[in-house]
Amino acid sequence: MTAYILNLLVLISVYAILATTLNFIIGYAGIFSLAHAVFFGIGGYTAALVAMNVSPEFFVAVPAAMAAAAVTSLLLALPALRVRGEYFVAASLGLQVLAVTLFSEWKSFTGGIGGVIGIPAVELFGFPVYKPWQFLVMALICLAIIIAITRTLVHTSFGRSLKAIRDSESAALASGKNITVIKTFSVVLSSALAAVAGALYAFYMSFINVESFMLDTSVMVMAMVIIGGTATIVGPLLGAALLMLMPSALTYLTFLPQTEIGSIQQIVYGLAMVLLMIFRPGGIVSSHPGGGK
Amino acid sequence: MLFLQLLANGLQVGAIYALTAAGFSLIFGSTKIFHFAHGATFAIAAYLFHFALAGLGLHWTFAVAVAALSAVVFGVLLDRLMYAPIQRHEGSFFTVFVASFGIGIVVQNLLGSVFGRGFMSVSTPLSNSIEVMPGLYLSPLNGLAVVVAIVCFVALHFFMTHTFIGKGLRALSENPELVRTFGLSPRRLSTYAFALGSLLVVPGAIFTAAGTGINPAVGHHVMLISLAATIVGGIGSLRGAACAGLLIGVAENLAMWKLGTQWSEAITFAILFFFIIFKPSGFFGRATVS
Amino acid sequence: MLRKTLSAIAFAAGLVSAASIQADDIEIGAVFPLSGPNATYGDIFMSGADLAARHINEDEMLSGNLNILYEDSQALPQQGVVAMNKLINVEGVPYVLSAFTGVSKAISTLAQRSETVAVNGGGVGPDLAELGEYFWNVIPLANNEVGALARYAVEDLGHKRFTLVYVDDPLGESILGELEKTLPELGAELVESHSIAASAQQFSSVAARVRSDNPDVVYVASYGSQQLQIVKQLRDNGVKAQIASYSAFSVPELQEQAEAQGALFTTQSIDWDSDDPVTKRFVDDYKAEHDKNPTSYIANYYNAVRVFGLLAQALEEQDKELTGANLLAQRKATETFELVGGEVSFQENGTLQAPIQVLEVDGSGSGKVVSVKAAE
Amino acid sequence: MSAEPVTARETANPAPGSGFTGSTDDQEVLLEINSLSKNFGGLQAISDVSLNLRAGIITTLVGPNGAGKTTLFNMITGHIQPSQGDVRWQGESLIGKAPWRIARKGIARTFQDLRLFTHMTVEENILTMMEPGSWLWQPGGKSRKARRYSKVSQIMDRTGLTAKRHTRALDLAYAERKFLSLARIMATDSRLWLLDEPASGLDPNSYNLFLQLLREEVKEGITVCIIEHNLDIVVNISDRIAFLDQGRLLADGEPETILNDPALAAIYFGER
Repeated sequence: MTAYILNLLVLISVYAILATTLNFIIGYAGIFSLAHAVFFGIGGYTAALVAMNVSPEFFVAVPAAMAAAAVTSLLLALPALRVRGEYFVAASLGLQVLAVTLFSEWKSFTGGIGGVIGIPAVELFGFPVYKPWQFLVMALICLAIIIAITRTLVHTSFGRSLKAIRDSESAALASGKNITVIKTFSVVLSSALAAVAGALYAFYMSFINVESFMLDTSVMVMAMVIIGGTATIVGPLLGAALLMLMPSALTYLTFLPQTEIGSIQQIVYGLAMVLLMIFRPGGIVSSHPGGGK
Repeated sequence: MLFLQLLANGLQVGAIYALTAAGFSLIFGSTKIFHFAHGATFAIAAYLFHFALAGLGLHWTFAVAVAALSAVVFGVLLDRLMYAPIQRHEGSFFTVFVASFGIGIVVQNLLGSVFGRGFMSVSTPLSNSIEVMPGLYLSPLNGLAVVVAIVCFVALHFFMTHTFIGKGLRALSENPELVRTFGLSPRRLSTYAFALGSLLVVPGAIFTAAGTGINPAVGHHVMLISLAATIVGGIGSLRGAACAGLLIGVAENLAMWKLGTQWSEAITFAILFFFIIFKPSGFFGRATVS
Repeated sequence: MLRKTLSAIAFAAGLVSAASIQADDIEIGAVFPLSGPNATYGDIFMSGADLAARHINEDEMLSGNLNILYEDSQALPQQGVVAMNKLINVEGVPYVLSAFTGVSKAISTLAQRSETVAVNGGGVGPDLAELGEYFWNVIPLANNEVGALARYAVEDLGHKRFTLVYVDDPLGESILGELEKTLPELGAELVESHSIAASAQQFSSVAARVRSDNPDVVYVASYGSQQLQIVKQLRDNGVKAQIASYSAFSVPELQEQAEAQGALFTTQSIDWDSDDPVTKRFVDDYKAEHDKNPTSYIANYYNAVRVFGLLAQALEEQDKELTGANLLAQRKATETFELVGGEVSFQENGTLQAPIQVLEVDGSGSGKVVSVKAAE
Repeated sequence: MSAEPVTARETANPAPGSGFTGSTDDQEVLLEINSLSKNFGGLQAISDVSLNLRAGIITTLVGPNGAGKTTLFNMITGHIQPSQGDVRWQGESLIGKAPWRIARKGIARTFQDLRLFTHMTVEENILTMMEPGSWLWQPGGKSRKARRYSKVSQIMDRTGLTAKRHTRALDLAYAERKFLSLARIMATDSRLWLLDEPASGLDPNSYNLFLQLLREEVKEGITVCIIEHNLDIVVNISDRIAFLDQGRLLADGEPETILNDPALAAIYFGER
C-alpha cells in the first residue's frame, strides 16, 4: 500500500510541477495555452533519449530536456504571441494537435504509439534513484525549486509587468513595456520548467508514449490550474492533488460498475469544471472570492 | 482519376464541416461565447438520430426531427443554464471556455455509457457508391450532403438578411450596445443564436451517422475543425467559416494523395497556423483592432 | 463543497478496500480495456477469464478461492502502467492478464522489475515474444497468423497483389513488416500500404487509393470498432477485392457485419468439437452461459487463467509460495499443459505455439474454417 | 455630463488657462502631426490632420463623438498605424515604432475606459509604471528601490489614494479609478500626457482635485493634451483648442478665437 501511495504522490508532484508552470502563464501573464502537454512531452522524450544514449545523470538529462523545450517554445511563441487572446488559444490548440501527429510519426525520436521503453533509472551524481521514496523526494525538491522560482519572479518588477499585461495589454504597452519580449520569456520559462516534469515522468514510468502528451493532458493540467485557483501558489498544487486522486479514489468504490469507472471519472471531472466556473470562477483557492479572471 | 475521387470526397466532407463551422461561427460571432460544447451538440444529434431510426424504428423524417429538436434544446439549455449564469459575473473568455469544455467531456462520456462506446452507423443503401465514370465512385449520400449544405446556406443567408432576428444577430456581433438601444435584448438574441447555431449541426450529424459512423468522441474532431474553420474564415463571418470548412475538407482529402490519414488533423491545423500568423483576420474577417 | 465531497470519497475508498480483501482468496490481476472504444474486447476477455476461474473454484484446484481483480487500461499504454502499478503494489498479485500490444509492451518493464508474470492472450505483435521472461503469450503471434493467411491466399486462392491498410501503432507496423517479408517469398507482392491513425474514422479516401492500387487482397490490420468502419467504407466505396485480416476479426460485431461477409481471417486453431475434456467442458459451459459459440480470444484468456491454476496447484503441492519467480520456474519445469484446444507447450521465449486456421466470415458468429496451417 | 462640475468652477478656477501666460504660438513644438490620415476599411476616420502640440501648455481636443479624437491619440502612441502622414516627436518620426518604444520616449496616456491593471493593487499599479524596461530586477539596488517607493507614496498622497494602497484597482470607486489612471502616468516621468476624457463623471470635489493636480504638473513642465467634452475644461484650463469634426481638423488656436467662431460653436453645440 505504501508503494501505491508513493506512486500516487510522485505522479501528483509531477503534475503539480506542470500545473504550477502553466499557472505562471495563465494566472500571471494571462496567456491561455492549450499546448502545455507538448513541452511536457518534449521534456520527456529528450530526457529519455539523453538517458539512453548519453547519460542518465539528472544534471545532464534534465538540462537537456529544459533546453529542448525552451528552444522549441521560443520558435513557436514568437509568431504565435503576436496575435490576440482567442487566437493564441486556437494557435496553441493547433500546436497541440500538430505535436501529437509529430510525436506519433517521428518514430526514431518518439517511438510513435509504441513509445520509448526501457528508460534507465535516473542518476544523481552517479547514484541511481529508482526506489519510489527516493524518487518522491527528488520530485518534491524539483517542485519546491520550481515553486520558489515562480513565486520569486511574480513578486519582482517582472512579475508586476506580467500581471499588468494580463490585466490590460494596451495599457502595459502605453507604459513602455515590451510585451512581446516579456510574454515570450514567460512562455519559454514555463515550457522549460514543464520539461522538468516531463523528464521526471519519463524516468519514473521508464516508459513514455504519445498518449501521455495529448490534448487530454493539456486540458487536465489546465483544469488543475482552474479548479485549484489561478494566480495563487496553493491552487495548482491542490488542483493537481484533487484531479490525480479522484480516479484512484473512484476505482475503490466497488459498487460502481467496473466498465463505467472511466466514464464516471470523466463525468465528475467535467461537471466539476462546469460547476466551478458557474459558482466560483476563481477556483477553490481564490485569492478574491467572487472575482477572478 | 484518383484526384477527382479525392476532390469529390473532399467536397462532401467539406460541406459537412462548413455547416458545423457556420453554426459555431454564428454563436461565437454574435455572443462572443467560445462554445466548445458545439461538438457535443453534434454528437447528441447524431446519437439521437441513430437511436430514433435504429432503436425506435421511426421513419427517417421523424428521426431527423428528433435530432433537430435535441440539438436545439441542448444548445438553448446550455445558453440559459450555463453560459448565462457565468456571464452574469464578469465571465471572461476563458471561464466560458473551460465550462464549455467540461460539458463536452460530460456529454461524451454520458453518450458512451448510454449508447455504448463503439462505432455505430446507420445502415442505408444510400451510402453504396456507384461508378459514375471509370474510377470515380459516388454515393447518393455524397450528392445529398452537398445539396443539403447548399440549401441550408441559402436559407441561412435569407434568414440573416431578411428577418428581424437575423438582422438583430448580425447587429449583435457588431455592437451589443446598439442592439440594446434598438430595444432588443442581447440575452434573448443569444438564445436565438444558440438555437440556430445548434440547428446547423444537424445535417452534418445525420450524414456522419449514415456515412462514416459515429462514436462518442465524434464531436471532438468536429469541434476542432469548426474552431479552425471559424478562425481561418475570419471570426464572425459566416461566409468565411463556410468557405474555410470546405477548404479544410478538400485539403484533408487531397492530402491523402500522398500522405496517410494520420496527417489529416495536422493539415487542418497547419492551415490554421498559417492563417493565424500571416492573416489573423481570416478570409473575410474585419480588421481587428486591439 | 467539492473538497469535502472528494475527501469523503477518499475516506470511504479506504474503508471499502480494507474490507474487500479476504484472507483465503488467491488473487490474480487483469489489465483490460473496460472503457473506451475497445471496451468490447474487455468484455470478451473477461468472459473467458471468469469462466476459467469458475471452473478452477468448482474443482477446488487451489487452497483458496481464485479471484480476478480487473483494472481498466482503456487499451492505452499509460493507463495500463497505472493499473499495473496498482495491481503489483497495492494488491500484490503474482500474475497479471494483459491485452493489446501497446499496453503489453508498456507494462512489461514493470513485470520484469517486480517479478510479476504478465500473460497476454489478445495482443499479437511479434515483438511481444521478446519482452523478457516474465512476459508470456498464450496466443500465437501475428507473424504466424500473417504467414498462414498469406500462404492460403497465394497458394490456395492464387492471389498475387496485396494492399495493406494498417493502423499506425506497434501492431500495424509488425504486420506490415511480416507482409513485406512473407509475400515475396511466396511469389506475391505488397503493392501498397496505407497507414491510418488509431483514431481515424473516415476512410473514403483510403478506399479510393486502395481501389486505384487494384489489389487482389486488402489486408486490414486494425482492431476494435475501427476495423468495422474500414470494412464498411471499403465496400461502400467500390473496393471489391478479397478482404483479409488477423484474429481481431473474431469479434461478434464484425462477424455479423453485412459488408464483412466473405472476408478471411486467422485465429489459433481450436477444434471446438473436440472430445478432449477440457475443451468440451469449456465449450459446453460457455454455450450454456452465453448462448453462443466461443471464439479464440475467449479460449485464450480461459487458457491464461487455467495456466495459472495448473502452476499454482503444482506449487501448492510443493508447499511453495505463489510468487512470480516460482510461477516462472514451475512453467519452465512443466512440459505440456492441458488447455482448451488440446495439449500445448510454451516455447523457450514464453510464447505458446499452436496451429493457425484460416476462416471465412459467414455470419455464423464464429466463422467457417477453410484451412488449417501448421505452426512454422 | 458637464453640468455639475461647471458650477464648481468658480471656486476652483479663478483665472482661465493652465496658468501659462504669454503667446502659445511662441512655445517650442514638442509633437508635430503632419497631414495624418487613417482609413478603417472604407471609413475615413482621420483625414489630413496637421497639428502641433506645444511644450508646457494644455491643448484640448474637442469635437463631437466619432470625430476621431481617440483615433488620433492611438496613432500618436503607436497603437494604430496611420494610413498616411507623419508624427514627429522633437523632430524624430514615430511612424512604425512600437507603442512601448514611443512610451519610453516620454509620451504617456490614459484611456477613456481607463484600462487599469484591475487585479493589481493601487501601489502595484503605480509601481509597475516606473519599471518599463525592467528585466527581472530593477538596477540600482536598495537606495533606488527606496526612492521608487517614496515616489509612489508621494503620488498616492497627491491623488488621495494612500488609504487604498493595498486595494485592487477592481474594487475602487469610480473617482478613485480615474485618479489611479492619472497616478499611473504621473509615475512615468513623461513629458507629454495624452488624457482621454480624464474628468468625465467626476464629482465636484474630485474635479477640483483633478484641476489642481493638472495645474501643478503643467507648472512642473508637463505638456498636456486632453480630449474632453466638459465645457469647463475647454473654456477654463485650456491654453489652446483643436477642433476636430468627422476626422478633419477644423480649427486650432487659442480658446477665445475658437469659442468665438459661430460656425464651430454651431457644430459643437449642435452635435452635442
